[in-house]
Amino acid sequence: MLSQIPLSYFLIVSTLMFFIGVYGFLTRKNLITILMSVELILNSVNINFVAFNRYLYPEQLQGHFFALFVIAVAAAEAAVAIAIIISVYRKFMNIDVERVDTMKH
Amino acid sequence: MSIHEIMFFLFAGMIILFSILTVTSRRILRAATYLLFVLISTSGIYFMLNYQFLAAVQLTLYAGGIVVIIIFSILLTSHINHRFEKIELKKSIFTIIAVAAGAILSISTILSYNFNTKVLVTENPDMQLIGTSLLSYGKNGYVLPFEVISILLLAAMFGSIVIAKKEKSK
Amino acid sequence: MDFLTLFVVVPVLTIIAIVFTKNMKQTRLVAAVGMGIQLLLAVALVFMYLAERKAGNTSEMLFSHSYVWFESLNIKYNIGVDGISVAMILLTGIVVFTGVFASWTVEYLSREFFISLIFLSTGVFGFFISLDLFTMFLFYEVAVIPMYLLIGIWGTGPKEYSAMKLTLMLMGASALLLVGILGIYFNSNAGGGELTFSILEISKVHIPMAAQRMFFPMTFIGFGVLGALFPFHTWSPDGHASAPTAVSMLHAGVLMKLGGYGAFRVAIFLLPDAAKEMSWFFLILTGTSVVYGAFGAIFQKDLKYINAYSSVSHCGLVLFAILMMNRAALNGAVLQMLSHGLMTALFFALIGMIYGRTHTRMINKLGGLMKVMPILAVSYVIAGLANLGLPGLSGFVAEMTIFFGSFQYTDVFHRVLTISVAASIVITAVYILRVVGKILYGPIVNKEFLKLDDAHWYERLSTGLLIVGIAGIGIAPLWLSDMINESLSPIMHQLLNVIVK
Amino acid sequence: MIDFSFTILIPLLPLLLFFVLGLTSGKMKPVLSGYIGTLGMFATAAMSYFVAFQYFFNRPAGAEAFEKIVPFNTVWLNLTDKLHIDLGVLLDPISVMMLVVITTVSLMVHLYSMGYMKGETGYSRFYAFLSLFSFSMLGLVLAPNIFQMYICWELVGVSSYLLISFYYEKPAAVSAGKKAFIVTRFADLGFLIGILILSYISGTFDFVSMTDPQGALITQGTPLTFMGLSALTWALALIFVGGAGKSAMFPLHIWLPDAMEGPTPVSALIHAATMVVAGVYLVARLFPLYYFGAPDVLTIVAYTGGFTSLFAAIIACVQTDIKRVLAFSTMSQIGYMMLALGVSGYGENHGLGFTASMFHLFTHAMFKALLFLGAGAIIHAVHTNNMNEMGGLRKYLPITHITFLIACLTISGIPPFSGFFSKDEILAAAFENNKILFFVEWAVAGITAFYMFRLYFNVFWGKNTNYKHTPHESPLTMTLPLMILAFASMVSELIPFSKLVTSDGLVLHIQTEWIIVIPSVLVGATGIVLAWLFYKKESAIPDKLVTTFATTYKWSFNKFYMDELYLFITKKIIFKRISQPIAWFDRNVVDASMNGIAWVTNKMSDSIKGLQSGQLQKYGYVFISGVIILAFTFVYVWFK
Amino acid sequence: MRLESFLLMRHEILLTVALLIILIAELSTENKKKISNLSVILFLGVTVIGFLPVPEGLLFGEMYRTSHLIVLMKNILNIGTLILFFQSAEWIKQTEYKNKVSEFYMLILSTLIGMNFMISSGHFIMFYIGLELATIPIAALAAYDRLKNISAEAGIKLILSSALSTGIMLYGISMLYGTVGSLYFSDMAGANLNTPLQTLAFIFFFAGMGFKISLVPFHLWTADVYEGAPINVSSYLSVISKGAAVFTLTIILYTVFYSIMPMWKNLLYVVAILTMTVGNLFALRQQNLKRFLAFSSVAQAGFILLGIIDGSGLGMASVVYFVLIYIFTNLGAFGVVSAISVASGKEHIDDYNGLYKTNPKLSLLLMLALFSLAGIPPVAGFFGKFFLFTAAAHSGYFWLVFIAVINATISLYYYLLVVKAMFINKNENPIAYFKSAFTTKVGLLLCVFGIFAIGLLSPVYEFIRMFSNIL
Repeated sequence: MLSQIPLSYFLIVSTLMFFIGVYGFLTRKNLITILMSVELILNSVNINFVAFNRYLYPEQLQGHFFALFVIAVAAAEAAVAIAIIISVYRKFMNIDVERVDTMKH
Repeated sequence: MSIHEIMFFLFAGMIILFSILTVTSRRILRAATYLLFVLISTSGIYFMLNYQFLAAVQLTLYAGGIVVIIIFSILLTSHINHRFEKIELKKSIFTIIAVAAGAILSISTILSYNFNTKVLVTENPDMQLIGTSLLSYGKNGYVLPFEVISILLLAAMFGSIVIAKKEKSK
Repeated sequence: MDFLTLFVVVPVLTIIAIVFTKNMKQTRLVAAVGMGIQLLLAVALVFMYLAERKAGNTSEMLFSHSYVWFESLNIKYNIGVDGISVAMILLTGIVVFTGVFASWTVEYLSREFFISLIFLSTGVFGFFISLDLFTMFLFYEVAVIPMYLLIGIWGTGPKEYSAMKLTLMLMGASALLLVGILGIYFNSNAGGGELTFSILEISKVHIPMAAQRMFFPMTFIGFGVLGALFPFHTWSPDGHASAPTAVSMLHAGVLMKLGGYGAFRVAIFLLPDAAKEMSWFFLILTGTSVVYGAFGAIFQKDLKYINAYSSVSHCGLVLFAILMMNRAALNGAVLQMLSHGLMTALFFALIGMIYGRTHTRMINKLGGLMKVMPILAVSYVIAGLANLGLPGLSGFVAEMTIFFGSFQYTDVFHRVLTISVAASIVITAVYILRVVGKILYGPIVNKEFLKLDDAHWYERLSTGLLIVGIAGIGIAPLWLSDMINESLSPIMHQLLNVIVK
Repeated sequence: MIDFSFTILIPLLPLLLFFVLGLTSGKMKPVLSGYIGTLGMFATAAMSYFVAFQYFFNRPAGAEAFEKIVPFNTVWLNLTDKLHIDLGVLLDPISVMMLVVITTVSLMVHLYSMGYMKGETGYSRFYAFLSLFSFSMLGLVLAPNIFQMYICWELVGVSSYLLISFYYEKPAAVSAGKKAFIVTRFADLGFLIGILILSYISGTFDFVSMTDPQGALITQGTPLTFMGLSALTWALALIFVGGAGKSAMFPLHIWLPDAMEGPTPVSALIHAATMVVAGVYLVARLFPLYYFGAPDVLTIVAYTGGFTSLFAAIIACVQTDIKRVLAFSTMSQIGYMMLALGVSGYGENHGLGFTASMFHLFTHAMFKALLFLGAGAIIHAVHTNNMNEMGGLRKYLPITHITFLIACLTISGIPPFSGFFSKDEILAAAFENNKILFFVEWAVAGITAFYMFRLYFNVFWGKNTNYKHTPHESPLTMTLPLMILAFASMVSELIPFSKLVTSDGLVLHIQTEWIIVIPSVLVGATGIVLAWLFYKKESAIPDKLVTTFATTYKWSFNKFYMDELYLFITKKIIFKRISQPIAWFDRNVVDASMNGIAWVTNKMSDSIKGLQSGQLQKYGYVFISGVIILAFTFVYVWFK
Repeated sequence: MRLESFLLMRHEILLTVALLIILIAELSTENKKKISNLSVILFLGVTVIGFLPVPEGLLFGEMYRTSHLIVLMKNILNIGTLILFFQSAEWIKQTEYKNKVSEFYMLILSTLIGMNFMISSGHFIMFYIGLELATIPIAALAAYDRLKNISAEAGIKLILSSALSTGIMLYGISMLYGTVGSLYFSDMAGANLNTPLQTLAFIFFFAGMGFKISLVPFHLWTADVYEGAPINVSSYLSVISKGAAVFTLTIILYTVFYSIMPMWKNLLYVVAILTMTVGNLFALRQQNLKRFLAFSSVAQAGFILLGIIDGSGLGMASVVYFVLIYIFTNLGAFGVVSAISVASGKEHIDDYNGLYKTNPKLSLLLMLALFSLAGIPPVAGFFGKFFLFTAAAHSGYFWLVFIAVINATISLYYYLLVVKAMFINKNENPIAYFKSAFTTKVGLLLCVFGIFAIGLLSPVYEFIRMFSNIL
């Protein structure tokens, strides 16, 4: 049964995933891989919403729908981000995040 | 160990494993592939929690859509065989410290909280329910966000166009 | 329109008129006319005030009006004057008017110069007529900020540095002040009424002691910085040294008085208990100011620095007297503000005129000016004598009133302080005579000086008016002193209550 | 008794003159301002004489003591609830006597200056200042309260300053004026503090009520003490400091010799006859208070006077500048007056010292003004102050010579000139009270005669020096005052001082004490004879003496290095050790700490600039760390 | 649900209609100038209609709520955007942007719609979507300038930072959902939120908002993005976007998190000090005016927190009032910088040396705006700041006020540096005189009007205060 798996397991998994995503965001050099890390973060959040919805408040579908909208927004965000990444690529001739630092201090 | 448990640990393990691989793999296309696996495993979790619709959306939109455009963009901007340089040790250690601290803090706080788990209703929500909720304008109806997100998508489209648009003849 | 508001309206109208002037001659004419009207208004106010008092009007503030401004916060445009503000307004009127003439020959961006100058004076006038802490604070800041431009654009020497230092230190002080004002405001309902910024209403409330202890130092130091309180006085020498003539005049003559007036009207009047309790500490500070400033002045080589330190000393005396908190000392403090205002303005005006001719303010490069420009030199001597407290000139009246007031305390602490402060008059004599001896007397050190001319008509007008003011107070102080004395009753009432408690 | 309220005009007329002359200075013909000033002074003098006559000799029948009359009084400034400063006029014997002295000498000086100052630049300025001085001095003596006295005290100080620095292009004159002002101002600080204390304990400034022997202040005293002495003692001692400063008592005397840099008529008026005796006048004015309230202070007064008179007399013996000799002589004579007050008692015949002091003040004013004006005439003729460059002038300047001789005899205490009588009374008073002081003064009388005749012989006798221009006698405007003053010196003993000016207003009976008279005349004569021996002709004795007493001579010649001491205190201590460090401290500590705040801010800004590295991931790192730290803080701290 | 009830959300509907009209126009005409004019006029209409009175109410089952205060906030944002449109009319005509005119307007309008929804949201989904709608198009706008490298850099920095912050925020929201069980604001306001997990969740949520408002330590993107983005976009970001986020944060704190006010007051206390200080310290050293204004806007955000921290109607009023003033002020400053940048391409402080000689009016306006930012009377900024401080003092945070005023003094220092450059510094080759276009002038004059009028005319504040009470 599902009840044999405590809710906290899901939360631990999602939290780990979240922080792995954060780790990726902070260490990956390639802008696209950073974007991928962001997707990890969003996914982990979605797991939270879904798990909470299922375990705690199954009468309504708030978490479920939130996850749904997060996915949609993530798609839009990814689209724009990729457009910008490509634009960066065109100007800097690479997409290494450490080299995109002409403005500082 | 029930089938649920096996499934859970399988998916959870895959998620963690492939997440780590996603953020550490030195080949970008592989990273994208690992991300795909993560997303698929996540949808597995959704299936397990009996939210088939969401799982399907996850598969199609996320795994199918987003990953595909990511891969496209990779192809546009990177050499497939390109291997990343290793991350500086210092950077990675500092990041790991911060991230681990965050994770420990979060998990310990979560575990300290007493969720009063209700009796699980495990059946898949009715497709019809999802549909009506999405178009309902009462309490627990989501027609407004549904509409607004269309504007968001429209705006995202303009945004992408603006960035990509070339000047007219000079 | 009530009478007092004219003091804000006239400068604003003058500014607007100046905007439409075409050249320097028109500009200065408009400025002179506007400020002349302002001076006449001030004189008229004095007479109206005295007439009203004579007619038996005994209310605390005369000509007062109150217009609701920000209703929900109980902020009012609340104006009114008592003898003290009337005196300060008259002082401001004189100094600003003479300031315009002292800057008669400003050619570089003259429109902007006069606009800034008059804008500054708007703030000062507004400050003196305000009876509401909010508007008071507002006008205070209005008066401070044009200083930056005036010094920065038309100044000399390290003007940017000085202007910045001056502005920042004064603004930093207003940080304390603002907190103090807000603190008073949020404790003004201690008597059960509603929160208010109105000075008169707050004065009837007994603000809790804990709050007084916290906010008295804030308001006092906040205003004190403008009054050159040691050790926050260092903006003053640099600022004065770099400022153009009229600005030095206004700043030392009037703006520094805002500090004294504010410390009196806000810090002491509204927070009397804490004032009593903490006065010892600030008395030491201000006493130090007086002696320290005087000693500091001895060693200076730049005329303006000498005067700036002298101002530190004299303004320190104002704050010192305010902290003594008895009728005579407070009276003396106000007199000293007037006296110092006039004589410092005169000093700076003269320094400006001398500088304009000789292009130096260094005392070792000047000498024998008495021969070349007797009118200026004589005026300088008069200013100097007023500064060192010669009877018959204003400084004496003020200083004596302060000393006698301060000496009313029977304990050794206050007496020793009073005597050490009184000793500063000797030091003052030393530096004044040193300067007079070096720059005015003696042989002419530079042949070029022989070509220089004496005061022009506009310079004579401005110095003459100031000298008349100085001598006027010095010779016939009674009406002024009585006018002030009468207005001290409310605050004495406050302070007496403290002793009873 | 007539209405005296017109007396207010006596000081006001010179004030008016001051404004008129001051404002028209440079526009009016100089000669005209001389005439106006002199005429004005004449009017003032006439009024004074009239007042004196009316006051002293037109008394209501049967009046015993001279009354203190306050014909005019008005509030000038309210200080505290009790204290208010009044301006007014107080007529009593000493103030009326002073009126006469001041106006007489002032008139003489005005007249004299018309010749002496002729052609000087700033002629009208000179008269303006003289008027200012006359106003202040008259206001001082007429003051009905101590505060008005203080006001005028300061004003005479500044007039003195202005007149000493009259030749403002001469650095020596400028620094002399400065010195005079600052030294006296320092003393005035004592005066001021004294007034503060006195007014606090008495609750009034008023002389009449303060000095009333039956008044509360004297009969009850004050319970306040400080450092073992009563507050009244402190107050009076401090007030005496003020008086000592003005009257050039040791050690506050150093300004007076330098003050001779001023024009000679000024020296005559201010630094010989009138202003310098203000200190004496002050003590005399408060005499009952001193006598009953603080006898200790009176002793100090006596010793200060005695010492100063000896000290100054010794110095005067070796000075070569004729004006300086006279200046030290003035100090010495004022010392006499102070001493007389110090040894005086109060009431009946005990008040001999008081009367003697006032009498000497009067006679001294006449003969010292005469001496100075005579010196002025000499200087006018030979264009030098140095008596070594003079000699044999009796042929060229007959009138000056005669009058000068009269003055010298007067000061030397040779009968029948007035100096003899006044000095004699002083010696008598000292003899009664204090034998040591008597002997000192007796010796000083001899020294006085010596140095005066040293001067006289050096200038008018001795060998003929070759003058560039033949010296010639001064014009009438100058010699007339000389003659008048000489006459006054000769006959002023005829004024019955013991009847008019006494400590309690009652008549004083004087007997001639031959035991004092004869030695004093003898010692004076000895001094003259010695001077005659030494200086009438070229003589080797003085040089021998100089070599014998080389050290004493040197110290004496250098005025016992008092100037150097002051210079050390002012330059080395105040300027270098106090003022300079304060100026340094202000710039480098106080100001620097304010600038330091700015510097620290800038440094901080600089040191955290690495935060804004431009690296997206570092931004993210900060973001995450920030969230985690905040979360940690609030989760763990907030819930503990 | 009746049709009239749509009137309640007329702001959003009108904006959407305007957006669609522009889209149609874009498709039907090539004349960019017409599109530009059309957009401005349309938006003018929208702004005016926005002021018509409407009742308060809830829509879509509490998904959307509106009140007079919210309408007021939206109107304030509209006014700001209108001024911005006036100011950008000249800029958008430049050749390099010629073919993207309609996109500029459409993107701005869509973000405005997002902000309106964000402010009006009654549910975290609406809030989230509004937030994203208010962010993503701006990232595109930041990367709008195809010719400049820094523009793309700004775009990528904005979108990735925002993605991270949104992710963190969503994590927080998810935890709140898990503990409360509903994402409706009204439900959450009624729940107990005082547990460690909820505190954690709240701080995660707050970080996301802090990102939008540029609070330290979530502000690091600000300067780079402002510098890199086209100037009018920076202007929009610093004023409208920040204003909307402030409004939203205030509303959410005052309603949803009302029960844990003591906690967030402490949080704001810390963050406010950090924000003011760090913002100022960075602003001190800036040479590029856009970057300079960026840090200044960070510091200003810190001041705004002083109003929020009060937690009562007074605080709300002071925040709304300040934002209103801030919009006029900062738009004034940005407007001048923009006009000069368009005319001469110069954005460096040293380039402004001697500007008063050649362009006195612009210099004066910039000076006024800077003084208003510094809080110098009689311009409006003084009143805004004073009321913020009053609000903080109302809650007894006197030392916070003290620190804030000290910071205001530091800020005065660097504002004066610019004033000094324009008025005092000498320059051989100052920026040449140029005539501004009519629209720019209108945009700037509106700012001048606002800078003077809003402070001195107390009814403005009283009006805001009246509505702030009924929160």
